[in-house]
Amino acid sequence: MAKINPKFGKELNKYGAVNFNACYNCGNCTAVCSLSTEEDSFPREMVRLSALGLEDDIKASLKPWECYYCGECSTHCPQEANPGELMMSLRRYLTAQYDWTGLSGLLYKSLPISIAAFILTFVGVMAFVISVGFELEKMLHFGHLFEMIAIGTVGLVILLPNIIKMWYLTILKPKVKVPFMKYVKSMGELFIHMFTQKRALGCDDNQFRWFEHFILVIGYLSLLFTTVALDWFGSENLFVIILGYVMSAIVFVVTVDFVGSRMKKQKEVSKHSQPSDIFFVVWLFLMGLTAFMVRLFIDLEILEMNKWLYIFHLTVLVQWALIIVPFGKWTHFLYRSFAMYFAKLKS
Amino acid sequence: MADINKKSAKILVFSTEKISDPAIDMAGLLKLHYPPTVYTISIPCSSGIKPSWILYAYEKGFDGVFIAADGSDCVYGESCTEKTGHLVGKTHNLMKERGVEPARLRMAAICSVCSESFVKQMRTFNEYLLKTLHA
Amino acid sequence: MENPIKNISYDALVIGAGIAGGETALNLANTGYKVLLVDKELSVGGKMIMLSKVFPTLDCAACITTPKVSEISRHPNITIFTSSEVANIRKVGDNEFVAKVTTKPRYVHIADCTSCQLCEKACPVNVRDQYQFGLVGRKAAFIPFSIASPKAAAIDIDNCTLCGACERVCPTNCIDFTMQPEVFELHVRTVVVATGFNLFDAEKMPRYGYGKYKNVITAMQMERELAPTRPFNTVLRPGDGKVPDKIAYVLCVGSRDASVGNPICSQICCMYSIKQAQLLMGALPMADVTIYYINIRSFGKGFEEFYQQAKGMGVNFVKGKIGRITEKEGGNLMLRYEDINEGKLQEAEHDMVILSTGVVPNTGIDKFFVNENLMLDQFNYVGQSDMLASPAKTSIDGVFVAGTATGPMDIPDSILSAGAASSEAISYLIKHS
Amino acid sequence: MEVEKGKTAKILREKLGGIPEQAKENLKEYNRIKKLILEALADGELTIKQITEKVNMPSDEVVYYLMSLVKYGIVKTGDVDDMDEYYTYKLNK
Amino acid sequence: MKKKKIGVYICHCGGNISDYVDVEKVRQAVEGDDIVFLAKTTMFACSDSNQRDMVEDIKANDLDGVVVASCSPKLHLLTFRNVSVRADLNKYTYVHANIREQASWAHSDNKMGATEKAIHLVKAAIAKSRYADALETNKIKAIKAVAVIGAGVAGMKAALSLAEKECDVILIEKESFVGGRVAQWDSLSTTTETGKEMVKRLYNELVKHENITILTNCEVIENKGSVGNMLLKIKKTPRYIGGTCHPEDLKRAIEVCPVEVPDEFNFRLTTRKAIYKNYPSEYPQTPVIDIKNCTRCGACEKVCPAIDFSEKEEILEFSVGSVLMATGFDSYTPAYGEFGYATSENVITLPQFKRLIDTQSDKLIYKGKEINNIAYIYCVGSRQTDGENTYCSRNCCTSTIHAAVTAKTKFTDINNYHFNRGLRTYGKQEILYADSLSAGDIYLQSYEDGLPTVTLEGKKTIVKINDILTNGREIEVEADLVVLVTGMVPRADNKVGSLFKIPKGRDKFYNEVHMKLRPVETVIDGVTIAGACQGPKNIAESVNSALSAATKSYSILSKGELETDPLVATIDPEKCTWCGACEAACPFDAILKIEKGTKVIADINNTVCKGCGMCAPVCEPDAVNLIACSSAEIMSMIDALV
Repeated sequence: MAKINPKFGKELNKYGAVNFNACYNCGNCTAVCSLSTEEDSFPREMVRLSALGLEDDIKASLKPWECYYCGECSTHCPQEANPGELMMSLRRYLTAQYDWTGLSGLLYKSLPISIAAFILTFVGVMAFVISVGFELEKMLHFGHLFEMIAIGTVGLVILLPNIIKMWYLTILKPKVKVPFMKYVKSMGELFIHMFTQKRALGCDDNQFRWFEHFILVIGYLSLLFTTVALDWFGSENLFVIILGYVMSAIVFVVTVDFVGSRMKKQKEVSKHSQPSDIFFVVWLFLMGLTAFMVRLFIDLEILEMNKWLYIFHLTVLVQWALIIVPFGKWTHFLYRSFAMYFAKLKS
Repeated sequence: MADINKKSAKILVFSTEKISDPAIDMAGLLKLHYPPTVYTISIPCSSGIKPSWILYAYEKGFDGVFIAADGSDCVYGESCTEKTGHLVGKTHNLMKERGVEPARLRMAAICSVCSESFVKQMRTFNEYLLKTLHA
Repeated sequence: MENPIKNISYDALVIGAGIAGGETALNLANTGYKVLLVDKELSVGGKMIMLSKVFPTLDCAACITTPKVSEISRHPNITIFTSSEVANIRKVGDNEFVAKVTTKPRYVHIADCTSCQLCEKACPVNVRDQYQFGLVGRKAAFIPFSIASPKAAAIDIDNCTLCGACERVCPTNCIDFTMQPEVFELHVRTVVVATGFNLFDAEKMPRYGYGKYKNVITAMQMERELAPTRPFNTVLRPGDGKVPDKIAYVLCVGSRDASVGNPICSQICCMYSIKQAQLLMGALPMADVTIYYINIRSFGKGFEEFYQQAKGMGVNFVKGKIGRITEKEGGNLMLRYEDINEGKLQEAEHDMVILSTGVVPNTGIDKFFVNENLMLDQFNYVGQSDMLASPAKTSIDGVFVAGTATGPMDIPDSILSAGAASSEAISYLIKHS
Repeated sequence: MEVEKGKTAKILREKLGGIPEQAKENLKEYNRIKKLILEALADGELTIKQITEKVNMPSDEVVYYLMSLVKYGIVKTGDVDDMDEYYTYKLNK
Repeated sequence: MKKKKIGVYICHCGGNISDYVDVEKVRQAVEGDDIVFLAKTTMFACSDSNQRDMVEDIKANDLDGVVVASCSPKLHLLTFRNVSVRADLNKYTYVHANIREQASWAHSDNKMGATEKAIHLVKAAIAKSRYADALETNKIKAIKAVAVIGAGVAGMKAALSLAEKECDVILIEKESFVGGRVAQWDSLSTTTETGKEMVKRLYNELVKHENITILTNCEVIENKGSVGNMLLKIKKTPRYIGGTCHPEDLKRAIEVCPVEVPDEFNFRLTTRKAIYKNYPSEYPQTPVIDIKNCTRCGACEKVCPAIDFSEKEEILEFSVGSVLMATGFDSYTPAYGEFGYATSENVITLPQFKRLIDTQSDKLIYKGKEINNIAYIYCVGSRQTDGENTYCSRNCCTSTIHAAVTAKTKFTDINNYHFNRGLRTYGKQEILYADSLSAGDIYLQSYEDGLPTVTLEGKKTIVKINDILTNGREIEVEADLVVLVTGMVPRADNKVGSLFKIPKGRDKFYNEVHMKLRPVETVIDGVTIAGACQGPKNIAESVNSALSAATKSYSILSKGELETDPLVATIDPEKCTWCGACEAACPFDAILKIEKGTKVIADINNTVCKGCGMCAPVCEPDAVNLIACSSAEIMSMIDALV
């Protein structure tokens, strides 16, 4: 027995869903989707659940994460109901549901709040640089320290509980029985999907998009590793320096292409980009670019200029670590991989 | 050919232009089969059939006569059923007088879409006639 | 050679000699008005004359069209111009229009042709027959189709090699390659637009593979395969001549689909598909016929019963729009769809697929009128100025519309619409007499 | 100008200065394929599948040309195979 | 008498016949008959070229008659009669043999049997042809006037169209006001005009025409004569209000009237007085007293001087040439308890709902309660699997969506839930469906064998469904109001239909002769049908059919003269002894007693005789025969069939 909640649609619209109510349930979206299978049929099912407002079913569903948004369903939707964008919005909605702090939802739904958050963090960074008297050495040192603390804190305090909540909503609450050994055996799934997005290869659109994304993930993770573990800005090791250059260059080249297509809004996937999507790629781009520049200025010994550049870099970094990673789009990196893992558990 | 025809009795059907003809036509349209020795003479209304015609048909060698009556659908008015019934009764008497088995005359209301019922009637009538006349 | 422009007067000009235009012309002619009926094809009868049987009564289309067509052809008050197109129409007075009509040369004098088909036999050329929707060939000297009216030969000049063989065998010397296009300037008092519709071009949906996969055909092609004058003399797949035994109908191809620019329902495809399914069950008793639909729209008199009858005969109805079709080795086709009843993605293999293509407007009609504005509706059909109370009136006083020129409709509705257009036209003619 | 009846094609041909290239090509192609198919059938009845193998052409093209030949009365349809799948075709002599 | 020479044509029907019947064998079998001059086979007998050939054959060989063996005479009897006429033969010399529906198709399982039967059928036709003499049609004067019965939109449009064609029109309405169903609606789909405005516009046009007589409160009670000249007796019930009634007086009269009866105009949602008018701009402007419910208390008379109880029922007589029926439809009344109808106070029908939204503003209130959640249950009384109404009512899907969208726009906080069986918003109406979806209306579709259920739980009305669109899950909606989407059914009161003997189809609506060839004609000559009395239709479709029917009625009468079938009964004066049996048998009063010389015999009124033949078997001396169905002909056919 299910009860309809017609108000749910309005809530979902705040996460960017457009016109999904127009769906007349022909199933064309499911039929054109190359990832949809007999066992896992979507997106129409999600469109239907959303139209009826069956929230519990949506929260328990992993299907939104199984979509990699090639846009075919939206391109061919006879009612122009945008199933692809609905799936995207559901991912934002679910992200907000998983987040115990509730901040994700706020940031997704409100651009002013997002901007305020960015300003607030900027103010914090400025307060810090003023407190250390604009000394580059101290800033660099603290920046490195901050990265390590932030990663640990965000991971333990925000992301881990969120993953547990996701597990609760999708496995525990719907009463799916999973033997413990299956948890262990299926682990591989988690990492494969986390690092490769293997599933997206099944998408019908060009494989280049998958490749770009793959490179970006590897580049980003390597850059993170280089700066945090190898202390790129502080390192004298030539290999580390070059590695950092290469990685940051990769990040910023790929993101340039991403930003470009988001701006043009030509492809189906980017027609309905939300601020959160744009923040994510722009900040990624800025991180790559500023990191590259900061190291370059260090190597060229343009240190006075570098102060300001580093403040910029630090601001981007802090905003990234405190806003985008825990509450923003970055989380899809985790949720998607876990969704694949959980899906494997459920199967 | 004679062999095939032996399997079916010769039946003369009086059908009506507006009501039962369409049903018989539709039986053909739907490829509902009945014996090919069923012949139809179409007239405006079943209450216009003269008993003498029916008797003549037996005389000439028809095994059976079937009146596909308009029933209550008759375009000429509701008295048709009663009148057709009356003339059938009259004919039955005349048949008895002449020693023709009255069961060789049958009547049923065939409405304009009663194709299936027409075909059923033909089949059972045919079986009956074969059993009683050609056995 | 100089062509004299011919001036002629009529009471009414009816553009399009399909079932709606024909009915309108007959109604007008029967009340004593002189009608000019213009059609761009070689024969009158429009699309209906090409059909096999018609729903829901399963009368053969020819049996209904031919008596109308011969009545039209013989009517003393009707003049027919085939292979003719209206170039422009100018309103020159309160109730007078001047229409410029151009007639393409047929290269055959219709009056002299006895349709003996000797020219057809003699012609060495073979091209795809447009009246069989390309399923089979025809000659360059040809009679359009067996129930065409006028039933006279024509020369397809684009494909003719001008060998002269046809001329040599013609017993009545009716073939004449010196024919020239003719231009007529016609004075008429009223105009009825009955230009009909086009069928959606299935090639605009590449995911269904029409044109690429040879065993994917349109419903109009199947209509020909089922018609008495059918191209293969039985139902075969055009890909390899196999008798199909697992046939699929894909509904809503190019209708109810905003992504291809046609959001409205074509209103006839459900029924013609059900009809064809019934005919196929008759023609190929062993065949499996499946109809993939979104909603079955059997709304007219006797339609729902016809749908139920098809179900009773064993036609499979599956709720779900086909997403993609892919071809397998050997020419069979895989259809991907979501079975809505189950909520599951499914794939089904069929050996022949029929795309039930929708109705799209016949565009360009508004351009006929040079000094008046013929309004179109938002879907590019001829606009109705008073849609509910006077459905046959257009934005131009004295110009009326009949049949599918205003939007999709079935044959009975087209005929009623033609009745309405003729009623308005007669009233207009009486008022302005 | 007085036109002799039955010889007007020549007039048009002269007026156009020849015949369209495509019409010529089309005729050539038809004659070629017609010959292939008729040769293939010369030895006896064949199904479309068998003709396709013999003439080495796409099967849909064979269907089109063969059916045209049936229409023109040059080829006629034989029996259907045991599976009720393919008909055979033979020369109409 | 000179021996007849006839031509026989046997049709292949493009294989429809020749696939099962050996047409060549049939041809050979009849070729030798003594009156058969030529026998041919043809691919399509009905084709233009064959028709041309036939004309040439007849003329060249001086044939006396033709037999065509082809499809059912329903399709082509007229075609070939016309061919005969074009060849200067009398059309009644033509005889038709049906070897398709009754031979090739019926016996496609037995080719030999089919061929044998076809031979006999053609032989019988040839036998009949021997007797098929030239007959002259009766020419009768046609009165250029049409009675249009029913003044709904279809009737009004038909009347207008006929009047424009200079025909006299009697527009007869049973109710007290014109406008029919459309007058009951405010907002209409696809236009900004309301139903009432549309009726007003048409009425204003009607009254401009001097050749239209509008009769309200009138019923046809008798019909004499036949096409061309039909004498109608019309009963006019008085309005009991003379002249014009001052609006203020009327208001007071209504106030003082003590009688309250359910208001049919609002589908019994409200009540009205015995003196009433449904809405201010209603036509005719004069109100009416519903005399059946009036208690004659006289209270209204005291406040309104125009009221006049002395008015008497009148019988009017009109002669017309043709009758156009536009009597419309009834809305299906659900059975007691059908989806909670009459058992739950929250359940109403679609027409009631439409009246409800028309009569309310700001908030939607029903029975004192504000309505937010509305459940619509589709196909109530249509597409029944275990009822009589198997047909689809065509217009209800669109009508419901339109009402739902209107309600949503007009009132705040409306949630629409559509419990349907597959939406049928055909054609451009699809856009309305798309719009309602975009506006957030929720559609739930039931399985064919699992219709939604309406249950009462305390004061709550719960609608449950196993929804196809949600993998068959059970979904429930707590509805403030359940709207039963009732379809169109034929008028329960069919007195006027029986009067004219109009046949009905399977669906009990009036039946046309042929859906495509003759869609607005009935088998009764001169009686055409228009609008929803023929089957469910929307407004534009009704108007199209009304205009078509008007064209048809007009074309029957436009020449001022028409021809009737000469296939009537004949009396052999030698044999007739006047017993009166035939007169008693004739349902059309076509038999008269006359004196011929010294003898009293029966005589046939040829214009009234319909040629049914009911008089023939009752004649003891066998003096009556039907032309073309005489004993001699029938017996010669029997000879040929054996």
